[in-house]
Amino acid sequence: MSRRPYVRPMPGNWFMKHPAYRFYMLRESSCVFNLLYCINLLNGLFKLAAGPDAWNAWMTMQGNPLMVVFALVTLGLTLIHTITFANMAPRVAPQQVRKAVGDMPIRNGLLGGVVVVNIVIIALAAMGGTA
Amino acid sequence: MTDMIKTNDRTITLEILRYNPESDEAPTFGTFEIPYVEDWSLLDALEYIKDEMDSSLSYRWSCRMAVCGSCGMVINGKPQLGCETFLRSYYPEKMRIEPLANFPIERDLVVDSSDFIKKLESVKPYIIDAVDATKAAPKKKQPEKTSTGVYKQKPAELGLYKQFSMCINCMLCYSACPQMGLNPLFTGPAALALGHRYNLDNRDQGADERTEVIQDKNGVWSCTFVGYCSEVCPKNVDPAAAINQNKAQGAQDWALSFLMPRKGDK
Amino acid sequence: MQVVKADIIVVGAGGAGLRAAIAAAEKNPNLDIALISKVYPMRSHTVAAEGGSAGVVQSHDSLENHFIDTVAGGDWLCDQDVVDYFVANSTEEMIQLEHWGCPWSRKDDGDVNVRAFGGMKIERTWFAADKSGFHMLHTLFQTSIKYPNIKRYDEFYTTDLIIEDGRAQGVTAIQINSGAPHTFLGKAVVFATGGSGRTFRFNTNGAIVTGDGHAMALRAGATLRDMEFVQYHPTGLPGSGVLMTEGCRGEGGILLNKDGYRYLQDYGLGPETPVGQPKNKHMELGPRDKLSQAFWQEQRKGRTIETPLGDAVHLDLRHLGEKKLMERLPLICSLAKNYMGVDPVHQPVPVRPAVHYTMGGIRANLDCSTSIPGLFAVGECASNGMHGANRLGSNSLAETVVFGKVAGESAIEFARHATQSDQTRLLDHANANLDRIEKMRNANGTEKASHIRHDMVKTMETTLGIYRIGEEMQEGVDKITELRERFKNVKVEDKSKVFNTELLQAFELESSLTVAQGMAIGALNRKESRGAHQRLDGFEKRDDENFLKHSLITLNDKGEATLSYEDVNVTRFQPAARTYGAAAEKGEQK
Amino acid sequence: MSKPKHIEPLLWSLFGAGGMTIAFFMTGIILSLVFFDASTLSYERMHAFFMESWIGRLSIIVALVPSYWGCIHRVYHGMHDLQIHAGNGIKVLCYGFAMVLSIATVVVVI
Repeated sequence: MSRRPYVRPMPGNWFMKHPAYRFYMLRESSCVFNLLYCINLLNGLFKLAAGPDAWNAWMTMQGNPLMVVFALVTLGLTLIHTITFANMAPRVAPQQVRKAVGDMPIRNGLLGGVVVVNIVIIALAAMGGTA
Repeated sequence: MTDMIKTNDRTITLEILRYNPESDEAPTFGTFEIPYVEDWSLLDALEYIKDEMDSSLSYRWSCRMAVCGSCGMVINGKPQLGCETFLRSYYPEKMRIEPLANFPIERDLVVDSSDFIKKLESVKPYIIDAVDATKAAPKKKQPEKTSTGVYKQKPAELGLYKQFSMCINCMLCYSACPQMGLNPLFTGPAALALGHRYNLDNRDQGADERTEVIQDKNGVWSCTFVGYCSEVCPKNVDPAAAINQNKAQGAQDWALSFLMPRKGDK
Repeated sequence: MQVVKADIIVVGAGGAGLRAAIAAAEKNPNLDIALISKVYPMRSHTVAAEGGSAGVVQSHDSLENHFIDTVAGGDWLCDQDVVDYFVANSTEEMIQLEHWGCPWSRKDDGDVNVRAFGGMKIERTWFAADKSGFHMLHTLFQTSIKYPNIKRYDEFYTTDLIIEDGRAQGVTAIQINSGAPHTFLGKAVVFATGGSGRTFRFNTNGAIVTGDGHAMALRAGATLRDMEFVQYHPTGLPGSGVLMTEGCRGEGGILLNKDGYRYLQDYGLGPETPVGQPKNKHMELGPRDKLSQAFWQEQRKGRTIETPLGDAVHLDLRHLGEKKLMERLPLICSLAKNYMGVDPVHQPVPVRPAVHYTMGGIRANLDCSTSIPGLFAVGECASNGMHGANRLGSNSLAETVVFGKVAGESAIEFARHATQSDQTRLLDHANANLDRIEKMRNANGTEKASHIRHDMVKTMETTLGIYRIGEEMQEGVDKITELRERFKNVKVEDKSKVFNTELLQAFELESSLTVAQGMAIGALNRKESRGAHQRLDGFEKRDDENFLKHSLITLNDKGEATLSYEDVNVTRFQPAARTYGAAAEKGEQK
Repeated sequence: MSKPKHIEPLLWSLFGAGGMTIAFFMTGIILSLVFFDASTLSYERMHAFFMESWIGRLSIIVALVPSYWGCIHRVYHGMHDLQIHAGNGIKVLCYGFAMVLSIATVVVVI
């Protein structure tokens, strides 16, 4: 048999080889930051349950410059996640729905909802200051 | 071909991954400097090399109009059809041409696509009508026939699956999919999209028979929605959508099988 | 050498080959069918057909209409029994394809839609947007997967037939990926190997359309028929030859010369029809031969448009509007953009005639049998007399399935009665064929095959064009004979086994040269003008008295092509003047 | 429908829900915590909402629980991308961790 098909190995750093893959890994990396941030929030809940001192200490920690940097990085990745999530959502929707509604309305509807909900969250949070 | 070359001395450099299993241990790049002709597609350039410079160069091609799906190759890192890639898009930069990724290289730009064909066949890509459907009672009603004798299919019903019927089996999406490289058992974008095409056809009753392959671990669940498959698709088939619609369907069916356990146990 | 045994062997897995295999598999699920193709089935050139496939379906249409259009379109060189069978069975095949899942374009009520096509009196062309061949081929390929007794041998290049006891009983082939020689033994062989448009330089055909089947059949003693009739499609893109479907004109596209004038009205196709209101068998909906000839005349008068890629006329689709173009002709739009940089929505598309189809082929009967018992031929490689001297658009896709089914069933029927000859003798034959493969691989002459090919395609283009002259055709015959001599001294540089495409190209060139010679000899000796064969040297008229005849090419003992003629089967439709446009209407009123 | 032989559909559903909750809630939460301090997000107000009101407690569970699963699902698949072919042990560890976080969240607000 003269055949000797050559199988190229998948390079360990395949995700660095192409912009599409780099962006994919960036998108996926958001989960690590979001997970850590969620654990931070869970910790905050425990502190909230523990009493005012613990809560205030946790709140002070949130203002720590390192923590702010971490929060902002998480925020950036969350935005990337949010936009890609909205872009992909119509393509996960059942084909019947997708054809009836159209990709852009699904995507924009989702993004619109995201904006409204987040404004409500910030508004609710801010109400303590004005009250 | 040669008589198309205008009298000027502009040239373009092509680096082509070469591999002859009978003499080479591993693939290496070969460099060809060829006349630059503005109208030439990459296929024209490869034909020039084969006819005038190195007759041993191997690659697949036929229709030169982006419909037969033979000439998929990786050009400067991107999976593309050689016939609709033009030298003018790269000139004066050089072009780097490799065989499709995630396939064994048979020789030069020719890859071994037998595994791809097996996967294509595995999704039962044909109409399974009420008579043929053996696994479960059909969920859909067989459409009525028109006076012509064909099954009624309104434009909207045709539109439902049409996009997924456009696949030319060029395998660019397999080259674009990193999960394909990470898990060679993955059924892959084109084959799954083809299965989806039949599932969405109102004449078909075979969705249950395709479930085993489509909902397998190596079926849609091996996909992480990188999405590059749809980006490189020359026919806008959007296999990523086909796959992820099936994940949603699979999740729904999974939940239903708990709520109504008997339904699945025919 | 590996030996594969099957009951029937189908060579070629395009529309016709796949349909034959499916028909055979359905007819007898216990018989083994070996389906051999030099490419994966979905790469076959059926894939490139755009416009559609004919089948009478409207209530105001009739089989008789389709029959008349086809026979008149073929300039009466059609076998009328074959055409009768064809028109009576094509609709059924279109419906069968629909049941197999072919996504035919639909009307709002869910019934299939049909479009107008050149030379057809009433709309009867079933279409799947402008990818009809693509969808038909993929439907057939995917359906074929259903049948376990169809065993495919993809990427096997068939080199020769095995004839024993005067019957076709197998083929020899090279497995392309390993270079390993294979012998396929069966009781019947179906050739569905496609056309030979690649013998010409400027053509709409894929690389694989090299006439392999024609040449193999001829070498094995079969007869080729009507090879001089080569169809020029009037609308190919300059340079590449990429096809702009006749569906463009069926939908209402118009052809303009450099003055923006619809020149077709000057060539017996008028009167001018209003833009956007195409009228069957008028103007742009005339047959392909007439339209290509009109281009040639315009070019001679200096009224074509000069482009960097040669003279052209404009195919104007702008008035159809973006919506209709995207719905009906999406492929055309993307092809024009990619290959010409022209957007049909906003600009007219430069087009010119390009070689498209070989009407002639392996002489076959209504049941697809050939002059060699056990060998059946179907599709573009065959000449069962369907297309006569000029094929109507959308008749060939239908032909692949109508006669594909016939071929498959005929072969099964033949195989049922046939017994295989003594195997050692068959293998002796096979070994002789395999020697030929090794001889070709080791060919160490001085001629470069690619250069012979370049010379061949140029010769064919200049001497056997849309209009032909005796002297030039003689030159063509001489030149092709000379090239065949040169080929004997060819060099195949690549001696390797795996995917040796240089070796395959050498075989293909050998086939093309054989076919080219048949075309040239047939043309030179047909001293009349009929359909796609038009002469300018004193034979401008059709001559039914002397040439209402099929030309036949066979090889003699020395391997030289010899020419003879046979009568045409004319049943009820006697030859008459072939007219289109107003003249045809006048004729009908009479 | 034939019964799936793996629970990937369930995990994927949770992942999808997590993707959704992160998109819908996380930006607002992060921004609030970056810009407001304890004077705005006072212990009393936060405790009253998240620990006492039904709506507050429910919204915490809705926002956080799917997010854990979504993130951990992607971490697990991300290992595959990095060609760390984790066995079943790691898989159990990953999703077990998500389970622990989920239970902790429910426990703390109830």
